[in-house]
Amino acid sequence: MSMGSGSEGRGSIFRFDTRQIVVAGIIGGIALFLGFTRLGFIPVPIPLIGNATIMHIPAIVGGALEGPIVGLLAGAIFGIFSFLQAENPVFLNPVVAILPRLLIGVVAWAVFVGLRRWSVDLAAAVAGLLGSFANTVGVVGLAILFGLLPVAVIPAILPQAIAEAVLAAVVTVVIVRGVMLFRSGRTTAPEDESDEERRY
Amino acid sequence: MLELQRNVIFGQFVETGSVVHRMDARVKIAATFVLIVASFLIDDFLGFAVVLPLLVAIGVVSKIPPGYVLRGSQIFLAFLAFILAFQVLFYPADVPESSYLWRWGILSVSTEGLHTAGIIALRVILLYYVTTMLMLTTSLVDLTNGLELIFGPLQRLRIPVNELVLVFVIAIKFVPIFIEEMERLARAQTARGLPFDEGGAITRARRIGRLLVPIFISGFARADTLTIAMNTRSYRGGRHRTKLRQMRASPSDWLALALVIAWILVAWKV
Amino acid sequence: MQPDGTPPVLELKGFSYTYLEGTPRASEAVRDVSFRIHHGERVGIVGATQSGKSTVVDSFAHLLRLGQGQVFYEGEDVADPGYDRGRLRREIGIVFQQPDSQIIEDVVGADVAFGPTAAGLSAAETRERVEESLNTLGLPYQDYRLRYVHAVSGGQRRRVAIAGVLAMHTPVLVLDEPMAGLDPRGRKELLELLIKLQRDRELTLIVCSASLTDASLLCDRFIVLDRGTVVMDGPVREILGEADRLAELDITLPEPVVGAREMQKLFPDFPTDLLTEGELESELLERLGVTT
Amino acid sequence: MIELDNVSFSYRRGEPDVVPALRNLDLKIESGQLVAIIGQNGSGKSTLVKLLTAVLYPTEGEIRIDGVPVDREHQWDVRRKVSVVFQDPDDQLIMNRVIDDVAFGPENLGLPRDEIAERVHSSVSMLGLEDIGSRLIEDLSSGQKQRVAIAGALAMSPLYLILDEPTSLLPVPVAMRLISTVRDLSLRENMGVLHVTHSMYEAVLFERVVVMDAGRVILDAPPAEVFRDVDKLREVGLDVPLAASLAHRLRARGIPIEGDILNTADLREALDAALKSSPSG
Repeated sequence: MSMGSGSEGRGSIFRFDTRQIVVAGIIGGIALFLGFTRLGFIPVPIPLIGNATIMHIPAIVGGALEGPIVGLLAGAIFGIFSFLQAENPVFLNPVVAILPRLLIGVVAWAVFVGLRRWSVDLAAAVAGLLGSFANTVGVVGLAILFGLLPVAVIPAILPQAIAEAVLAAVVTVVIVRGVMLFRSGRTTAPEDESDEERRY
Repeated sequence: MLELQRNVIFGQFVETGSVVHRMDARVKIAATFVLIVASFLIDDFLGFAVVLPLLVAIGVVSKIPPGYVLRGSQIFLAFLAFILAFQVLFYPADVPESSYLWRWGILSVSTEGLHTAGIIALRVILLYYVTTMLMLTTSLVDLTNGLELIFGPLQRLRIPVNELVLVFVIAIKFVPIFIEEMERLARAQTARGLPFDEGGAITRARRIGRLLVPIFISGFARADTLTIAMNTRSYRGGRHRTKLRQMRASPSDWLALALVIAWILVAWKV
Repeated sequence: MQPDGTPPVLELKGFSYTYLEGTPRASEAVRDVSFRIHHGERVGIVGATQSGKSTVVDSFAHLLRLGQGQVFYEGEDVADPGYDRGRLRREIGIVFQQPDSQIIEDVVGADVAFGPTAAGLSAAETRERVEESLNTLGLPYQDYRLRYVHAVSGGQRRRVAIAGVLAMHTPVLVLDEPMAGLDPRGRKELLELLIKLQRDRELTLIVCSASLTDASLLCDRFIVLDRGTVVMDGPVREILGEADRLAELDITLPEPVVGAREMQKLFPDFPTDLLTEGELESELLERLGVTT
Repeated sequence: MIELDNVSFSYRRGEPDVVPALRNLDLKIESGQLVAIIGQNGSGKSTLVKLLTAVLYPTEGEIRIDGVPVDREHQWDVRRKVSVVFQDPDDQLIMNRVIDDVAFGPENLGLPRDEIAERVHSSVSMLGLEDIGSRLIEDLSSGQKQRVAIAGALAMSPLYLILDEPTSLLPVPVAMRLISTVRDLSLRENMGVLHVTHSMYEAVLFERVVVMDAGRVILDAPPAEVFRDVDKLREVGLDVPLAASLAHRLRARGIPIEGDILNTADLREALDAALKSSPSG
């Protein structure tokens, strides 16, 4: 469907149209909603950590499906949320809280675009995995750089990083598959007796 | 059972109608900024001691119950303790033998380590306190408006401030809509025998992932309609816009800001 | 009430509920609601928006914290520790107002199969249930089983949602605003289907609505809620007879009742307990002296 | 005046067996006219709305709004003449507070601040929203939200207000109050209104009713005339207001019911007249 294209971002450093503003806002809204309701924090039975976050997943999905600008903006909203909420003292430094988050969606976009020609599921999984690592590496790296965390903390954080990356990969595949199916315009599932769920 | 909004603590503008609440949002943001800078400038215990009465005063004037703030800060304090323990135990610098209080392999406790950790702790607590107070006394909407006005001049540097702020406005607007949608989904699916609030980490994650699919799909569908709605309301980007809202900072607002700055200068120089 | 001493299917005793209890945004939804629903009854729980209907419905399947008051299913308190909530939800089928929110799978057949599979039925039994439910709702099994849920129309999606609940063979069927968003033709078809279904399966049917138009054709008893409390409870015609009282509650009255109220200006004793246009017509014809 | 000349529209152009959403539509709507558009789901109503707001453009034929052709080049001119309110207020309200949202449109037009304030003030008061002007939109009821959306559309000072099923998510009494407010406004401001609806009870409040089916206009007349065509309406799956249908039945029974019957009050009056003329009752 052709839609009357909206704003002309000309005259700004980077351009975005009305749809990108809206989509970035809505995806950022999903990130905020996950944070506000604490649904974005999955309790993990690992001492010292307690929670694995899935709040970065909107930025991953936004980057993969809508491009780097939307991914970047959704990540920015996630970052500002962690800065303002600051349950973890590390995020009181706005650079630590926000900068790495801008990369999540951009990494996810690059990975997804690069891999999708082979398999959408694979592309989504790797986008989730690497987007998630971009987040952890960026945050921990900057925190160490600012002296907020000692280098020795890395082994303690590693299990959480892996848990979050795996969760992100799984959840991103589910969401990307769902959204792409919805957008595909296909009306009927393929007849495939081997598929357990669809034999009815 | 499922009442997501009950969990919402952060946000969390607590209206007490105090002087702090009524202050111009821009002034509050500026004051917060000054205090954030202060937390990096001040590097001795005396300086923090001077700041303390100011923080207490802000707390008292805002009429926010201190118990509420403390209760909401438990996770923060636990994280802080964890990080500080690491700071002390793995204190990297070479310190004179005399200052070691305890040592075991690479782990140690030294007076230098404790001193550094103490300063970091005060810095972090100051930062946490001011951002928390800003959030508690300013609604997200006023905060966004304030930010837009403060950063407005950057528009001349070709930074699309207006558009960026609109992204936040839309994000904030959709939070309650998604909360409602998620509650409905979770309730309806629980009724069909897909329990929502039971099970371990992986099970919960998978369920939330599944519930997020319809949220994303409805989000994208809403994006299409909202884009049309904005176009039909003649939205063509920030640079065509004029603004209705003007903020007015009263003399007392400026006075308060001046007071904060003066206080911080004293704390820094002592 | 029941002569043979069997307990009512559902009973609410002094049920009260406050959303966001203990927060600054707390709001009381229902207060001290009590009623009993017996096997095979067709009950409409009606009231304006915000009257507490949906809260009452949620309480049936224990989808809320249960604090004040009690909810009994077949005589057992559902809040008892050790009460099998899973069983409760397998016996009370609820079709919510927005069908999209209760559809779990992306393919029609798989979604309808969700309930039976979760209840532990074999693949063969499940398939049979899916086929039966889809056919019953006018969605031929062969044509629809592989359709994507998002690609069928709104009215069909509502039927898929109903089929998903039907496939569980629940003795109690609760429908929250079943006609919302349907166009006139869709409403009429669904109405006929539900009436037949209730009769064939001897269901206990509970319909929740802000409009009495369709509820009055589906139900024989109304429980009327206003701002969280029960204000009327009785046979449909008895309740419709008090049309003036209903009109004050911001409830949508059935069209024949609206017509009858207007006719009262002409014929002061004109009855308002009318269900159909036909009944209104014959009442009028009688008063106009035309023999039918 | 809104003019549609032989307008057709298909969503997926170029694909085989495409069913056009609109076929050869000819329609003229005078300025200030109150028009209800009714039809089943899929009859083409929503497509028509998208064409009139320059969101989509005709595949064939031409649309002109006060002489301005609806095409990509003139999209912003068209949108200054036409405002639209959609079904779900959550998808069209943009800002968080009532006043800010009503101001959003005029702000986009780059109007001076005084004029924005003036327009916001008058639209807010026309919709009776003065008391909730500074409230957060998320705390409002769906009926109030829809009023805010209409105020936002009015603040654009449109020549035509297009309502795309704005009442379908509202309880009937709330919807009826909303539509009578819009009707009064239109009469006072001489603003044309096109109201897309399922509700026959809303449609009878309009000057003219356009009935659509399968992308075509099948009836176009004042409500009294349209709702006299009971059989045709039922054939395309539409309802008829009870009073109109009852009048139809009573006439068939030989009861002399004179005049246009749109609501139960009309029917009562007609029956009263019939009773007085023949003392048999």
